[in-house]
Amino acid sequence: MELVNKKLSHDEFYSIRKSILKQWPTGQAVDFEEAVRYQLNIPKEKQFSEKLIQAKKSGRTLIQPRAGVALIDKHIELLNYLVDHGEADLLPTTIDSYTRHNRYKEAEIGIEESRLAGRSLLNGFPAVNHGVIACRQVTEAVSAPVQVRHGTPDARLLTEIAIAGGFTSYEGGGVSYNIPYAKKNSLEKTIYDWQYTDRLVGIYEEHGVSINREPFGPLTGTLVPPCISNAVAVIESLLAAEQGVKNITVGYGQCGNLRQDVAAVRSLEQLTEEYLKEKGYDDIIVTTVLHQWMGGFPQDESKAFGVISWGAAAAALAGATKVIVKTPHEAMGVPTKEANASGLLTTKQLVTMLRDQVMPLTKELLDEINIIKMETRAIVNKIFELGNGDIAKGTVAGFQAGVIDIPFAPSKYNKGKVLPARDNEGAVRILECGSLPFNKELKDYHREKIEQRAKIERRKVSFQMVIDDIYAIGKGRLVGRPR
Amino acid sequence: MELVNKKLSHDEFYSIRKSILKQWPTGQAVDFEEAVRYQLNIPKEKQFSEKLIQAKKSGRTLIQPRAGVALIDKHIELLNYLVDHGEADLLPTTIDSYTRHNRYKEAEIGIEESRLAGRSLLNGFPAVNHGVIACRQVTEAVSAPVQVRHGTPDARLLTEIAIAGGFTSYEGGGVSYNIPYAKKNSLEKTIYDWQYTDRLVGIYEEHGVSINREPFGPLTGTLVPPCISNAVAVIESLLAAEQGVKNITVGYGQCGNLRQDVAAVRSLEQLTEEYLKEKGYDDIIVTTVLHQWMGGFPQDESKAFGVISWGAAAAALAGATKVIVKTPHEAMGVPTKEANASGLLTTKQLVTMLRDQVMPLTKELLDEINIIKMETRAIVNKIFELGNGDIAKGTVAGFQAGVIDIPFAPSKYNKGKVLPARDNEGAVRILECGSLPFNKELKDYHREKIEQRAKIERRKVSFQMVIDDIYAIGKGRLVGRPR
Amino acid sequence: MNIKTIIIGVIGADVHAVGNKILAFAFEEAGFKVVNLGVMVDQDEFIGAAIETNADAIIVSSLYGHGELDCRGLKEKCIEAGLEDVLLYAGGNLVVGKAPFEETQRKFLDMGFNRVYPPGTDPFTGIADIKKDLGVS
Amino acid sequence: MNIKTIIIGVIGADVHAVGNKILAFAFEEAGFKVVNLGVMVDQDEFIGAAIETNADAIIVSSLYGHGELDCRGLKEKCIEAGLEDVLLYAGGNLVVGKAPFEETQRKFLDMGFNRVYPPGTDPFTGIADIKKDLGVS
Ligand code: B12
Ligand code: B12
Repeated sequence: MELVNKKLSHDEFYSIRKSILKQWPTGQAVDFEEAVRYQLNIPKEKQFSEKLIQAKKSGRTLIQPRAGVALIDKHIELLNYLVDHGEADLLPTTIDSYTRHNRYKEAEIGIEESRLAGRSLLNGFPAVNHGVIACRQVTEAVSAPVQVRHGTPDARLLTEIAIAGGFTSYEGGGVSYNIPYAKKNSLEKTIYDWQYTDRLVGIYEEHGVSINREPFGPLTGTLVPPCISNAVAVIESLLAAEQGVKNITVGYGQCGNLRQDVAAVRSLEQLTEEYLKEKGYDDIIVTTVLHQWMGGFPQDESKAFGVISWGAAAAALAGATKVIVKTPHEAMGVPTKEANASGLLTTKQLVTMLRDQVMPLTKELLDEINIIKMETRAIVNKIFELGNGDIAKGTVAGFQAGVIDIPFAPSKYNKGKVLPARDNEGAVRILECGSLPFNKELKDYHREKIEQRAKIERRKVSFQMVIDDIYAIGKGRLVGRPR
Repeated sequence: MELVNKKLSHDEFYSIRKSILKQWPTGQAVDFEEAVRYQLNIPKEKQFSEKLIQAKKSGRTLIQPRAGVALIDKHIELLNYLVDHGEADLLPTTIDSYTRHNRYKEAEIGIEESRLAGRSLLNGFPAVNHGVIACRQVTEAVSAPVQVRHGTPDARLLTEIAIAGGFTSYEGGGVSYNIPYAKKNSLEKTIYDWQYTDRLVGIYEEHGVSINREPFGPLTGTLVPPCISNAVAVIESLLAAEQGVKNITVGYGQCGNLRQDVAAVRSLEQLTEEYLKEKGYDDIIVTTVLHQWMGGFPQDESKAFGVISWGAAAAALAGATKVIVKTPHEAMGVPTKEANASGLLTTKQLVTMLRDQVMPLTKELLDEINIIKMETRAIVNKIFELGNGDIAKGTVAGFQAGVIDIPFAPSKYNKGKVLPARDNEGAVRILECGSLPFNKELKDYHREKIEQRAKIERRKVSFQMVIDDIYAIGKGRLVGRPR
Repeated sequence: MNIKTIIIGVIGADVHAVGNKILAFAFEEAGFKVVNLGVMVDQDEFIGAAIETNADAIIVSSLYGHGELDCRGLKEKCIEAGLEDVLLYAGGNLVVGKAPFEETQRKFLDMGFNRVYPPGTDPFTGIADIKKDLGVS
Repeated sequence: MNIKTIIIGVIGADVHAVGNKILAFAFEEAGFKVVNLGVMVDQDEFIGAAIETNADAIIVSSLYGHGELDCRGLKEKCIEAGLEDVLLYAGGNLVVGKAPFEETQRKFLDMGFNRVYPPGTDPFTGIADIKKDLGVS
């Protein structure tokens, strides 16, 4: 295997496919031709791509929860509850952590134990173990489009089963489902494996079935500067496009400063479209998703509602196509269906109430957008350079060189030198730029912003600020001021 | 009695006072000299005026609930709960509706029945019936400053008892506690009666005790255009200042369009300060309060949390000195203490999280501020004109002429010709200007804004829009679009 | 034609005027002759107006929480005044606090009301019921 | 001087790295020798590291909900490996869902853990306890 950003050849794809479908017995049930027919029969209002296009056209922000439990009937019950009592527009199927690490045997034990215990001992739905038919039971039992959400470095078998199982959207990417979600998985390998996923989606496209693809925007969810998540989104969009993907949703995890959040979403959409066009992918539909604050939540449920609402407001004011919703149980554990529905309803109230308000493009907003674009371009262009024009190679080299570096990520393929901290208005800036390919002007900008805060707090810029910021929202603040 | 905006003379005040204190037996227990000594001993952190000044200086937004039940011990328990479990910065004592209408006998029955039933059958705390000592029990039992909140056209006895009872802030005014809260009470009479309240506060000031006064900003709480509530706030501030009041909080009920809400609060503060200075009241401290949406709420509690959060965000972004908090029970009934605390906590999370973000003064915001100022000045100046320079006389004449006119108010002294409706972005505009003293430019502005919306909704401008807007937030929207 | 007359008003010391205005508008649109007493209406005013206009129904709103105290004895007074056949409806936020509606309903039915409505009931629900009860279509 | 050695890590297939980094930082600041195994640590790795460094305590974090499944048998393995005296602490979001903490605590104590902490416990609580348990000041 040599990693290049090039459409996988027919032979390469099908030779991999053979072994993939053997990884677990349920793989044998996947029949591509039959699956295409099946997908083509899914009604429009249950197709993810379609619903996103409609929402983008009409300027609506759709709402989507996270949810997944071990057993099929319970999972169906859960999803239906979220539509009926939570007014969810789009549905998820969150996959459990064993499946994410291809530990299907442990997942099997988890299913068994969940049956015995009468409650889910898994933190998600083990789709591979359940197989194609069970997935179809799920997607057929509900009235909204369903997406697979996970965090799986090697998701090839899961993709095969999920799409044949009637899911119409698929989250993840070779970077975004590796660096924040794994410790030792080689980046080269995960990018390569995700080319498979993207190619499979591309082949479905060639057969008239449009599956929505969503790179995972928030990464570690914790103080990730917009330029870093935007860069990953652009990279994964380019990788997906090369394999034939046509409907892409790029994402961003809310940071909390309204202006920065709006700027992040707008620049994300614009940059993705721009790079796709520039590289010759002309017919791709790009939509956006904002994830409500992805870092540590307050334990108190009422306070959690405040954080949820602020995410809903940011999504609406930014004009994101959809928003992924947190719940009042976030700090405590996987939510009950009731808690999940209540997070949805709070969000629904706000996105519909704020539907007619857009944040005007003021000078301040434009400045913020331009900064994010400058930074993101610096990163992405450097990566192209390192890859001699090949974004796949460049990404591997880029992580190695630290020109892209995701804060707090567990992967050993991540440099881990970049440290973010909030400025005095709560926007996430970069305290330690590591090897990010920023010019002096950009570096000074970040430094000054954080110095400004330090001065007001009468302390030196230090790692303690980062720690304080990690805890801040959980403790009711945005900026982690000294006590 | 001839109503003029002039400090009540010593003789006039004390002759009224004599009869007031006889209105109900508890009046006899009021001893001014002793009350001054008592008030002077209240520690700083429990003085409303003081705490507001601190908050204004440090740019914080304080949070305050509404709360009141029939029985003393239950009321104390409630207030302590709201501090301990709701993190309230400021406390209220909401007075019941019988007391508001001076129906002390009915209030007495309500107290009795509440004792028997073991739950409050009154919708507030009947402070007059309970008397000075009981009020002191309340204000002493809690750690935060306490304000009397009510809606009483003739509040003279209540004021006497409340201030002697250790309350350090007092809401209301001759306009704001008449027109939205009464049907037949003469405006001349209520303004006159509130001069008594203001004069009493002024006399306390002269004895070194600063009692905070707060005109009731939201009026009918339902689509009140900012210029109308701002005009009432300016009028009542001028009336209060003339009687010697020194610490004033002007208020505004959130309408829901962020830009308009921020503009309303900023213009409110600036205009009040400007008029006070212009009329020679130089030493008055003006702070602001934003009331979270005061109209019909959604019944679903999660949705209510969304509305509450949006109010909290508006207050923080506008830089209001305090915010009055709604609860998830709003649409259903007087909240339990738990529901009340949860509204507070949601609000606390947001005002502290957004503390470091201010809405920049963009051109759009400045335009909105200028429009509100122009409108408000038109109204207030016309009122001065009608009163031949006397704002008290002018106010009575102004309501009669309809140059000030509060939408949906029950009072027969209100013209009731003005009809508000939302524009296409949800800002409250004026569909029918009635006799508001607006020039053609202003009238056209409103008309155009609403026409714009009508066009998009493909219907004619009509009363149906008003109805749709009244229901909208309760149904999850801001603008009441046709179904 | 058979135009029915109804009295509407908000009882007691209650000043919530918005719903009352909409209610009046809705019943008029639905073809009723509406006598709207507005807010702060006491029992005697309701009865006086019903006698005077020969009304078919009295529709009492109460929002502010004292509905329970304010409505006691109204049915008895109606009977005394010879209005035993006049329909008596109540709606709004009838009691203090968020209470299970069944309890509230029971209370008001026991007080002699013909129909009782929970908070935020759409006027059209009431209109449909009253048409049925009065036999108009 | 008497420097104590502790092993810390996030067990199972769990990749929540943020708390782990802070925990390591806090224990180091408090004067411990910290061997941080990072995320995705299996039982054998914990035990191997404890033997190798002659550790005084093993501090297991689990955030992602599978803690219950992942921690079973760890104490037994420790005993087998001759580590019966090594303190065993657990903290994080140990089970799936928002459960009453008493239940979770009972479960983990029964599994042989010395101390168990609810979601979001401040590292300093753990540090204070371990100092007590290990007799350092
Ligand atoms: C950020 C985050 C993520 C990031 C993690 C990035 C990374 N690699 O680090 C991402 C987005 C990738 C992620 C993924 C997942 N997550 Co996650 N995540 C969170 C979140 C929001 C914050 C965690 C955090 O960083 N907190 C800040 C740090 C400082 O606090 P902490 O982690 O709690 O650690 C402190 C304490 O726990 C304590 N502590 C820990 N151990 C010990 C031990 C002792 C002895 C003591 C004294 C103290 C102590 O000290 C630490 C430092 O202060 C939490 C919810 C929350 N807390 O708000 C969910 C949460 C932990 N995640 C959850 C889940 C389910 C997942 C996923 C399975 C699915 C999903 N929802 O996508 C995947 C799992 C991936 C995997 N295989 O592990 C659940 C766990 C559910 C449960 N236990 O019932 C949570 C609780 C959210 C929820 N309510 O559903 N997540
Ligand atoms: C706006 C408002 C005010 C305004 C009223 C302005 C005015 N003069 O109209 C102001 C701010 C002045 C105010 C004051 C008070 N209010 Co108020 N107010 C509200 C609020 C937010 C909205 C009411 C409204 O206009 N809704 C919109 C209209 C269209 O709906 P509606 O009023 O419910 O009416 C509809 C239905 O009820 C139904 N309906 C009514 N009657 C009937 C009858 C039949 C037969 C049928 C079929 C249907 C029907 O049809 C109507 C039209 O659609 C409600 C809470 C809510 N609903 O969200 C509280 C609320 C009614 N108020 C309340 C209270 C306690 C007060 C105060 C005592 C204290 C205070 N908090 O300040 C004072 C009382 C003053 C007094 N003496 O009456 C409480 C009542 C509590 C309870 N019952 O347990 C509420 C529920 C808020 C709460 N949860 O605490 N209020």
